[in-house]
Amino acid sequence: MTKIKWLFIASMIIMLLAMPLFAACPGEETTPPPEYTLYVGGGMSLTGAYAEDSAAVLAAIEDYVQYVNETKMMAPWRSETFPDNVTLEVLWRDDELNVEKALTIYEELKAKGMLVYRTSGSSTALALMDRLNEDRMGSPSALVSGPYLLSPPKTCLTIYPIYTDDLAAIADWFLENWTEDRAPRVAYLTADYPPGKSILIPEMDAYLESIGYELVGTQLVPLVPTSPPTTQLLWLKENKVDLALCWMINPGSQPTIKEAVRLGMGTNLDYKITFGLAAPSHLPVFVPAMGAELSEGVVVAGSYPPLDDLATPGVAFCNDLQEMYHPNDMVTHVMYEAGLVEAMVQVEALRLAMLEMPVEDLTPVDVLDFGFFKITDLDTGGLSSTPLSYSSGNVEGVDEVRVDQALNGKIVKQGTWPLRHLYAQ
Amino acid sequence: MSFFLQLVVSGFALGMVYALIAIGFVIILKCSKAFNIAQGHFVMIGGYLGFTFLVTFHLPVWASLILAVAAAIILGLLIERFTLRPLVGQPVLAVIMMTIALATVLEGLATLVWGGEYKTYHGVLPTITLKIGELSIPPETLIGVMVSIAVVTILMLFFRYTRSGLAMMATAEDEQVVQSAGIKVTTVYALSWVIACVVGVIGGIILGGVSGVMIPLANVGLKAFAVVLLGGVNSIGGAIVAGIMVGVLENIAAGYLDPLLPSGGGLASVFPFIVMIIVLIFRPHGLFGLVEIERI
Amino acid sequence: MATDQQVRLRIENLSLSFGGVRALIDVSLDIRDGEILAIIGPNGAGKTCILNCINGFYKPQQGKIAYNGQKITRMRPDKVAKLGIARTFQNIELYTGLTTQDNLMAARHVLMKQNFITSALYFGWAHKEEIEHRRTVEEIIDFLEIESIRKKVVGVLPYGLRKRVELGRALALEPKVLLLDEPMAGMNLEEKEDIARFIIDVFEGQGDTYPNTPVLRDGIKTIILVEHDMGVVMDIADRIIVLDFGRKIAEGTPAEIKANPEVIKAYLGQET
Amino acid sequence: MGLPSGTFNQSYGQDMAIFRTRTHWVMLLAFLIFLFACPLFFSDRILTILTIIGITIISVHGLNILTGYCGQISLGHAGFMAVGAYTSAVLTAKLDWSFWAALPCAALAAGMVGLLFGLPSLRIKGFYLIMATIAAHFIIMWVILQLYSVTGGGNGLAVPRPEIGGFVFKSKGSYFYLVLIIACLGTFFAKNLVRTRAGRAFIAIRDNDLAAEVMGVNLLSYKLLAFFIGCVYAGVAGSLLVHYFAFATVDQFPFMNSVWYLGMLIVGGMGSTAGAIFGAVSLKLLDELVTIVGPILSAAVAPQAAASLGLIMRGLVIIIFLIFEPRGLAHRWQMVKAYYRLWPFSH
Repeated sequence: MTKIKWLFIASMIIMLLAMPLFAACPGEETTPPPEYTLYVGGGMSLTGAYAEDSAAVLAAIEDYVQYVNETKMMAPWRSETFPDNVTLEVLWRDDELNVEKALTIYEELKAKGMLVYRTSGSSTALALMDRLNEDRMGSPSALVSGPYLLSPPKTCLTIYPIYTDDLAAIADWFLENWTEDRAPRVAYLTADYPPGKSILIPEMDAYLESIGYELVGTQLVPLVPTSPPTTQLLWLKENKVDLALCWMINPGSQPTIKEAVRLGMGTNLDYKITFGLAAPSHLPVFVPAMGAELSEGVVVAGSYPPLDDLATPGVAFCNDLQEMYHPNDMVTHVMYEAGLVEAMVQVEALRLAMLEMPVEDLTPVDVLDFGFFKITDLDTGGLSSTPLSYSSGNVEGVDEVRVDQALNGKIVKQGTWPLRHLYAQ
Repeated sequence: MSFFLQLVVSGFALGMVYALIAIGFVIILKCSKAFNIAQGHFVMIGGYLGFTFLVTFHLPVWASLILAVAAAIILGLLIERFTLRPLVGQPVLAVIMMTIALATVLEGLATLVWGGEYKTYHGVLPTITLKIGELSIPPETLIGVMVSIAVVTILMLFFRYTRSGLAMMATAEDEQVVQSAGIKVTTVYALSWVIACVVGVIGGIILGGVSGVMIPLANVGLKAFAVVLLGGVNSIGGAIVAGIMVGVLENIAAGYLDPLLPSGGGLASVFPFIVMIIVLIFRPHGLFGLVEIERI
Repeated sequence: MATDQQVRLRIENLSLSFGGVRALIDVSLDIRDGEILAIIGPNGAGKTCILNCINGFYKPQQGKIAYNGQKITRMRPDKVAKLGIARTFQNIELYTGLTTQDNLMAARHVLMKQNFITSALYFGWAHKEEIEHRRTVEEIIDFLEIESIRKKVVGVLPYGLRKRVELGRALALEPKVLLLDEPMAGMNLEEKEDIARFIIDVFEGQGDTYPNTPVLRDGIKTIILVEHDMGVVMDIADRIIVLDFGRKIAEGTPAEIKANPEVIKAYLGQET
Repeated sequence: MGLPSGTFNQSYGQDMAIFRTRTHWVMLLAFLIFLFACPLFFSDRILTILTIIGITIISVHGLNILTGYCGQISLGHAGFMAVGAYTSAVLTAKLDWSFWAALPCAALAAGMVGLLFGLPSLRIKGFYLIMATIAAHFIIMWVILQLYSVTGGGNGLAVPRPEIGGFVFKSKGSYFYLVLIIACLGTFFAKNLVRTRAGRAFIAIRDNDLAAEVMGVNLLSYKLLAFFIGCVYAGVAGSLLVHYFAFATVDQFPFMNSVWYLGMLIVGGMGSTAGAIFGAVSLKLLDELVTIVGPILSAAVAPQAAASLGLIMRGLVIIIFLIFEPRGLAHRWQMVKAYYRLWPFSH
């Protein structure tokens, strides 16, 4: 026993002593002169509520970087090429959705020479927002809910609409299909979690009322419910709600909608109600998991096209990349598409910046000013609802919201609606 | 009125889940004086085991259940032998910290084995929807009630009629007496962990069938502690009664008070904790717990 | 004899029960200045219960305890301690994580004036006060001949020494009344003699050998001793009270007690 | 015990001093100079890590006083940090207070909330108190999210950086100094507190609360005092944290942080000021190690291996310490020091 104890203590001490060296060394390295390496990637949350999303994003970024390195092409449908003497490399760390870790990871990767960055979730984006802004580090993220990133303009770039804009589009869509004389009754049914609550802003209420809705109230469900949210759903029924606006992640939305169907609530069921979800409950994950009967009528805004929609060039590209690099281990999560868009934005920013500045002199500010803010109409092959454009002051890349509905187990695109820019001040 | 009744019924379903978790907790506490913070994690593991056997291996429900219980037994034995046994005689904090550390390791192992993805097995478990007038009773209530009754009955029989069960009850009363009677206390400890693990895993399979499985599912354990406290930490019957009480009250509170609160309420997620504080202030030994007399 | 002395502690008709178990039944007794009072009785007679009631640890259902005429029944233990009543325990109740010296210092708690802010700042007032109290504590350590274990954590000390440290801790409180709960239980003859000597020395006072420690200089003039060992009790007690099943069955000088038939019966456990 | 051979105490003051020889003082001074010189030769990244470690140390000192010394186990420490953090955030962001006025208010507010949830501690112990503090955490978070108009709810709150006479603590180096000074003061106060009257009362309560009460310690007020002081430390740490991020969200204070703080005490050594520091440093460095190893492991095995690494490592370290060295690194350090002092007569 004592031997084990001493061995263990000795190893602890060695580990502690070695750690600063371990940590300090890689940061000092610089890229060798003739061939340049630029980094893409950033923080990932492989642990926590966004784990499955982050894993898919990571896979996409890695595939895309490999594609650009091998072909020097930006995408099959684009003619621009990536400079020959520059190699891309993915740098990432698991921040466990912990903001303190996210901060030290950011500093580490920045020290390694990252010129672009990604944040893994709303909370980490918020925590890093000030740092990113201070360093003028451009940072696209798939999961930025925050209107606060927009005013005053910061350097976090969203690649899909902010949740309040998603829900506004759903409200617009619903109103277009509304046939009754009375004003439709709307309520929020959202996750009891900061991004879930981020949709509960006065601006949202005001917009809904201004276009003719009658606002009923709010119900919260746990982020990952441990029992079906019967209470909340019954409350909707009791208050005769026609449209429920929700922000939920998949593990929250599936049991919720399943319970709603059991209670006879749905577009085609006894009690007519439509569930409109903002992006994280991506329909392409939701519909196959739930099946035709349970998913019927659910509307999602700001989602990505399904992975079997091969007519869309972006989706075909996703499939090709996976076929090429890991055919036996296909990622079927729709966030693969989001990851691909993120990677495209990061790499495009680097490419654009290199047109203005020699690669060896690039700094994050240059990449932001000459890269990210010069991106106009970046064609994502139909992955995002519209081509992406960023500029100083416009960090919400899309200008329209795609709305899809699950009908008979299929995802049917309902069209796109303009952004309403409903942000909390 | 039907709104109220529905709240009660779905609260009942929720309470059954709480009660199942609480029972596992109480058994360990009763027999080995350890507070097991990781009880919620047994539930999560149970959910994943259910997914593995039912979906990945396409096994029938009965076979999955047997295999999951077998896995739970092994897990319980391993945990007791390698983490709790070295701590016999250590202060309360050490044991609690051990179970917390255990919880994080279990979480890590689950991530390693099953990944961070959300796993569902909708429709694999039999679903029976009972409708009485306007009232619709959720299938998980029925399954929960049936399983809980079955588990409690088996435990009662076990404690009353088997040698090991009697030994466990005796250990709860007085360790030294048991030791002098020639019963190995370590066996009793191991057994209590095994039972807690099995109960947790069964709860997890039910819960997984209803809500799907994900790592944060383990947090249900934290809420179940309110039930444990309300029922009295050493009363199995108390855990069941308190489970139902907390479940129903939580639902009613959320149903009627939430709309009155700013920012959407969300009382359901905090309600058990409010119950916890109230119980601790006014009745620390719970409804059915025993009061200990301190002496010097 | 001390019967003409002032009554320090008066217990009147004290009754205490736990659920259905009656631990003390209508016990009355007086403790005067200048006497060592011993309480004896078989196991479970309620000896320790009386001490627990005196220092407020148990709340008796009936009866009254007065200290210097002030009612202290159901008073909080720490307030009782502040009035100057200290005790030792049957099953040593030391602060196991602290050193001998700190155990004694901890007992100076009620006598110290610093608050947590001056403590945290330390330099200046708190430092001065610490040194002042340290002087007293060192004298008690000297007195009890435990210098060698001054900086040892008490948890690891042998039983006899721990008993001694506990006595030291009670002295460090500088009490007016000292309650000793079986101070000699589980000791060998030599250790018992040591403790007996300490008790007598404390009672009598040591004069100017310990100038900084009033409690050692002037002695503690009121001591209650709960003890099993009849020999020791007969030797050092001025007066003895005998309890049996929660009732006081006898009271008197050692000689009277020795001759009391009730006491003999209780001790030999004869059926009446 | 523990003095180099040939050194003797000549007064009680000397005996009570922490640093008793000239060598001790020189070593302390050298260490402090080293710490204050850090920004000169360390990168932003290391400074960030050190700053976060510093904030963690402040917080863990508080928990150490509450749990390590007074024995009142708390799993709500992150919640109490959040109280301080939001007090300071709201005062500076919404009411335009100066950071220097908001910091004491934050400390006080956290202390008061700590008092509130410490109230049941008179009647309940151990596990029950853990439950009360877990409940405290979730109730605090819920209240913060409810007060949307004040705290920004889930959207968080942008917080200005501390400034003094026009100088803004914006650079990594300057904030590092701020945290370092407060951490040093915190350590100084904590060390003094636990070796004097209040500290001894805390330990008395931890080791034997019944005897402590009989020996004159007012249990309720001292338990509450421990809660108050522990939470004041938490409040200061929370305030420093949000001002460092320049943003306050509830996600900065996840429940698991409370668990890790307790873990730090286990690893470092309960009831030892040095232990709190050792624990915070070693677990935070372990975190860094995990982050760096993660991607390597991910490439070699699978992404989820990287994800599980942190949880498993931290859990295992705590388990190993509980089994093999329950007194923590501080005790190990004492033994190493003793060995060194007595060298070459080590037995």
